[in-house]
Amino acid sequence: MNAINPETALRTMSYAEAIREAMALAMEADPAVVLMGEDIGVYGGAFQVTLDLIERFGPDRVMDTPISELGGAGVAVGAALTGLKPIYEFQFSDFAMLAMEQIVNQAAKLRYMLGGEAAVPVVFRLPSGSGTGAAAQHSQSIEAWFGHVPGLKVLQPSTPEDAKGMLLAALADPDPVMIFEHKLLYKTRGHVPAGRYLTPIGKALVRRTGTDLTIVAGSIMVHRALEAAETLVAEGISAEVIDLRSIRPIDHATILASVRKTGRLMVVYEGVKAFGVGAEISALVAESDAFDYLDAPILRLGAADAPVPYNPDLERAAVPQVDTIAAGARRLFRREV
Amino acid sequence: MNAINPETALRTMSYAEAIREAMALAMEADPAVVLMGEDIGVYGGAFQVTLDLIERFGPDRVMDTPISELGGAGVAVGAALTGLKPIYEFQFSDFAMLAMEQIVNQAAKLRYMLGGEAAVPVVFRLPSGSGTGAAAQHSQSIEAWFGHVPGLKVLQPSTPEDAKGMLLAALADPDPVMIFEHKLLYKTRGHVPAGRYLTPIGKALVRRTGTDLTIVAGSIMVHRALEAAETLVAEGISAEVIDLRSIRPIDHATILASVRKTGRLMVVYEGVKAFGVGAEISALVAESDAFDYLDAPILRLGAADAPVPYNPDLERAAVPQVDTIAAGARRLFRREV
Amino acid sequence: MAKADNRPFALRTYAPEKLREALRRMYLIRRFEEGAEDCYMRGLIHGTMHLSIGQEASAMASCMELTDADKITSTHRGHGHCIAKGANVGRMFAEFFGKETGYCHGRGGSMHIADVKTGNLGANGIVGGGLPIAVGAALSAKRLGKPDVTVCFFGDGANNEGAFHEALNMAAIWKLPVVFVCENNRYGMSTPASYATAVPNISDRAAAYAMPGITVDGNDFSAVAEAVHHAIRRARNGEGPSLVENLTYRWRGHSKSDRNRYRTKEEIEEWMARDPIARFQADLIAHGILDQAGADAIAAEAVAAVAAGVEFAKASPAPDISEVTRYVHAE
Amino acid sequence: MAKADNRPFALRTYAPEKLREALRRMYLIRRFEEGAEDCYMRGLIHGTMHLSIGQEASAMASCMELTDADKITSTHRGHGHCIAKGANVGRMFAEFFGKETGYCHGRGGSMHIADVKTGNLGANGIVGGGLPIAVGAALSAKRLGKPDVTVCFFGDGANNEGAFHEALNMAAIWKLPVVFVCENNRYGMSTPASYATAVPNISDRAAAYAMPGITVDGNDFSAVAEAVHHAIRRARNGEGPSLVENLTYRWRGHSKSDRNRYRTKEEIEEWMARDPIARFQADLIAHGILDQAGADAIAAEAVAAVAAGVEFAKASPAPDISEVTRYVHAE
Ligand SMILES: Cc1ncc(C[n+]2csc(CCOP(=O)(O)OP(=O)(O)O)c2C)c(N)n1
Ligand SMILES: Cc1ncc(C[n+]2csc(CCOP(=O)(O)OP(=O)(O)O)c2C)c(N)n1
Ligand SMILES: [Mg+2]
Ligand SMILES: [Mg+2]
Repeated sequence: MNAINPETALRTMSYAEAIREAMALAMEADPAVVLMGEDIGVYGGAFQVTLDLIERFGPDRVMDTPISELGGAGVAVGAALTGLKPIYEFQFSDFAMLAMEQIVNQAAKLRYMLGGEAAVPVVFRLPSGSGTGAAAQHSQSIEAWFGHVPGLKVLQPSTPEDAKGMLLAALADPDPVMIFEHKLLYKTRGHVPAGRYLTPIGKALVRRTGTDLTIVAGSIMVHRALEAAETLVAEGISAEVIDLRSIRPIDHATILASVRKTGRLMVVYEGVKAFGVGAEISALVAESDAFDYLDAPILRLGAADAPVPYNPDLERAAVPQVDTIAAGARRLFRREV
Repeated sequence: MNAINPETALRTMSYAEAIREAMALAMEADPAVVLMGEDIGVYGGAFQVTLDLIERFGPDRVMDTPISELGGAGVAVGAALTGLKPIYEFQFSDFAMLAMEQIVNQAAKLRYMLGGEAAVPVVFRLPSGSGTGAAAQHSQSIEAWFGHVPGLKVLQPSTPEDAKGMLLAALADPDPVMIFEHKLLYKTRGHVPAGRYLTPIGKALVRRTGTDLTIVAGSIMVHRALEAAETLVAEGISAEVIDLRSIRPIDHATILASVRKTGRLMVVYEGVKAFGVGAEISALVAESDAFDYLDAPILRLGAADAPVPYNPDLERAAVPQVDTIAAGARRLFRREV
Repeated sequence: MAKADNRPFALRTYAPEKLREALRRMYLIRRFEEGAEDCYMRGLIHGTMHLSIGQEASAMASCMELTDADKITSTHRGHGHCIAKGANVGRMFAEFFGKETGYCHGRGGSMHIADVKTGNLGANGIVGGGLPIAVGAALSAKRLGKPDVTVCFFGDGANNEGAFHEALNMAAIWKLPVVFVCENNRYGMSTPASYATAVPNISDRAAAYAMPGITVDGNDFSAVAEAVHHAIRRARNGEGPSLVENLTYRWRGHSKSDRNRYRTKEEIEEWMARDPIARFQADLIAHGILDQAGADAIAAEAVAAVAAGVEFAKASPAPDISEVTRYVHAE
Repeated sequence: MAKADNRPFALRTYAPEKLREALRRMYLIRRFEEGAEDCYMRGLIHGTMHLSIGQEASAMASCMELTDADKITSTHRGHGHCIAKGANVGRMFAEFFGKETGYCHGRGGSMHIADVKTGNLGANGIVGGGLPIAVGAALSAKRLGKPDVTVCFFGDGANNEGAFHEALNMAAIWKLPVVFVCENNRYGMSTPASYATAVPNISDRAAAYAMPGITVDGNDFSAVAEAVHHAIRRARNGEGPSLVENLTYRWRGHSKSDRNRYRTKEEIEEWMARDPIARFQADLIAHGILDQAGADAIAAEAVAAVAAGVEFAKASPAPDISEVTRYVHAE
């Protein structure tokens, strides 16, 4: 962050560094921004996202919390209600289950319950997803739950650029925002613009244009879908890949426009298939006029109906991979779903 | 329960009484069955479901728990793991948010994480839904979340008969089961067979046959859908109403068969529309061969995108009612969705 | 040497007007809740409500030294805290009636009533839900360099929630300016504190967080005021949190659906004989801060304010039905 | 009068074979974890693991009086508990290797390892997750009229979770046969207990649940055994739960990704000098329960068992990839 010339067109950094840069920028600009979470201080966070920030901003603004997720999230909510802008890191998104009360009953609802007389500008960061061999309690993808909760905004950046821009957008938002960060993305690198910029909340992004098939994917699945799309070219299938950067709100318009064009839809996500992100996208299309443009059933590729297994081969088999995505696309053309 | 002749064909009782009868039968038959929950003893439970059971079975089997939902649910999980069959009552389903950790990370996953070497035969009962003027933190319908959790079974009986049969089936099941009971149903009455019978888990039920439209609804929405179906008769619309008694597993076969017949589908539920039960049902149909039989988009009627409001008119407006269901059906025939 | 002042703490500490205002607010709480109960019986209010009648000293004496910049977090049994902190009963009734003029514009009702402008961050439908929020408010004050304290009300039942433990521990390790006020009315709904809580006094648990804990007669205005006074001073001095336990009693059932199967008529009557309002008023009269006529005037004023509040609420407009999703997000 | 027995508690209480078996298991824990670490370095094991090297006395001495019918709940740092309770290291390695012969048939891995048949209800990936589960197991024993006790292991970090509070309170009010064993290794991941916990000793919190609490040198086998012995007797007598805090230290980092930025080399070396195995072995030799040759044989046996365990694991079949959803539900 220090030695990089902001004029340079292609600043490359990792997803974790991009998030860190966003936090540092926000903390420099606004003394109300504080970081809270377990081991985010000298340890730098379980995934090293907050590394060295305690040295720069001190322990009053980079607060290690006890292992108390309900209380920690609740303190962040109370602080947000009264003038601070806390970014609370759940060490793993799985542990948000201990804080559902404060996230869902309090943060999401306070403005409404109080008739608009209060605001809870808190940001929750949630390292998420499988692929690390950490098994069932450290590998979940539970973002779909929060799509079901009015009052929240729910984001899932897939690139370093968006990771930074979405965190800054979340901080600029007057309401609670949850950001799901895939653990396997932390070390992936990409261009990240310098300075402060906001990635709009609630906007999907067409990452690849195509004519035959729409693939809606989020987070790490964007990359797998893009890779699968390349392999499909040789087979004459032109896939459009939409990055579902925001789960709540959802960008209907971008998805429906694409489906009207391609006539085929596949949704790829890492959460359990049933009641996941795919269900919502599928239903949005099935209840819209885009329904009339569909030439094939809507395919959902989500995780197997099981907790995330430890064995690495099982773990890989449990969630969509490049080959299963490509296979899914092929099925849509043979109409065997 | 005492004075009723088991031979009588039409035993009528309330939904709450039916649940109580199921618990009493199970407790008589199996000393391992214990009840746990807040104020379920002398108070009889917030909705009087456990009334007088402490007098019959004593405080060792009808255990008032401190106000400690995470711990209480966890104690039930640990007890289930080691020989008891606890029925844990959340006073309101909203409070299950305090216990998501034990429900989702522990109960649902233990058998799997332990490679089949352990079982958690716990039953969670969750009074649910709006309509009581209790506002945002006491009126939620969060059952869809648990549809997303492998390892759980998730039920929502709509009648006294099913409320009894499903609770007995849940107790007979070796794995964790969650039963969502709508608060407004507790006082509704209906026929309840005597003795022990099991309502199969995972089976939907066609409550009304029809030819033009399939309405899938659960819990209290079944009754509203049936009433709406009657009003539609005069308009020449013959609606089939399917009672979605089980959210996990879902009975694909019954739903798809109906849609193949009627060509139209509407899903009615009390949870927030987005990422709710309707999304899953819609997606199941849209990814199946029944897709080819659809003559109209799939309509979802769920709750407004807001916490449940206090004002009674707003509260009523926030969730599907008989008139909005009927209007939804009409829209499906005009194709204006 | 000056003559020792043997008057109760509150009487020797607060100005007469302030004491009379405290009495007025206690009457206002009582009459407000009776009024709400009456409206409920007459079908004007739906849902449920949790009345704090009998607990007025705890609410009022805990708020004596709070400014509008100081915060409170309240509970499902929060009308008393709300009025003690300075809310307007008309807007409270309007909220109960579900009106747009209510504190929550009809969206919250009794269980979510708040008045952020007077520092009341809100009642809470979740037992224990306010505990971490209060700690967060105290954190804000400390980080933003403000002298504000937060008083966190909670019940005996709430003390068995994990949130209690996590909140008190964090408040202690960060030495935050928060006062935990436990209103121990002997029951969490139907469950006796003596059954549900492993220790005799909830203040015994303060030691687990290395903070001072004290149990006082919660129906003795001055005893509560004194305990909270010391706790607030500690908080404002940067010495950290304290736990004050007010032993009190609710005269009414837990909520409107309570069939009272868990306590005896005798017990209720015994506690009604320890009316905190009558006791405080008698003290004020005994020490010449008030005469009977003055007391009667204060009581009458409360009656009038409540009546006017009900009228205001009745006359207020209901929310527009089309605005069911309004206030979910910033506009 | 008989001559006073001045030997440490454990040595005068347990039979020599039992003590030698304890030493054997402590060596087995150490060698097992070193072996696991080695396999991890060589890429044979994926994921992460939390090693308890340096904490062997706490695990073993806490399990001295447990039968297979007695239960333990363990933590993410659970290998020691598992071996102390009687698990087979071959099946443990097989689990780490993700094999079908592993304790969890390859589905669980290090963080979920369990051996229900020897009463180990499992490690737990959720800090504090095992606390209410242990109370539930104790409830089962009491309700089903069994004499079994449950030993609940947890860390200093876990003591700040709400689950700790709720679990200890319920165990206390119901007088359940459970022993809470806090392994205070001074850090929760990187966070010092002295920072995160408001009281100096975690056992200070026992008073908040009206249960006995004691802090002992967790690297002193006999001290742990004695404290747990009394707690278990209390539990079996129906007198309820206890809290035992074992002060100890992990020599390795928190997990495989720990870069050790939060503690000094000196501190680590200081604690390595207090090796609980060497200390226990020296005690056994000093009191004639073992000679050096016997000790060497035990140590060698552990090495051999670990080597055999690794071989078993390597040779075992992996789960069938098509069986990813197997074991979700009863078959
Ligand atoms: C988390 C949660 N659990 C349970 C309830 C239901 N409930 C509402 S008030 C109450 C009793 C609370 O007792 P206490 O804290 O002593 O307050 P009191 O009602 O006595 O003022 C209960 C169980 C709730 N609202 N929230
Ligand atoms: C609920 C929860 N929060 C956080 C974590 C991440 N985590 C795993 S172990 C650990 C530290 C636990 O400390 P302690 O209880 O002292 O056990 P130790 O690791 O020292 O043995 C943390 C923070 C977790 N697994 N679960
Ligand atoms: Mg109480
Ligand atoms: Mg530790």
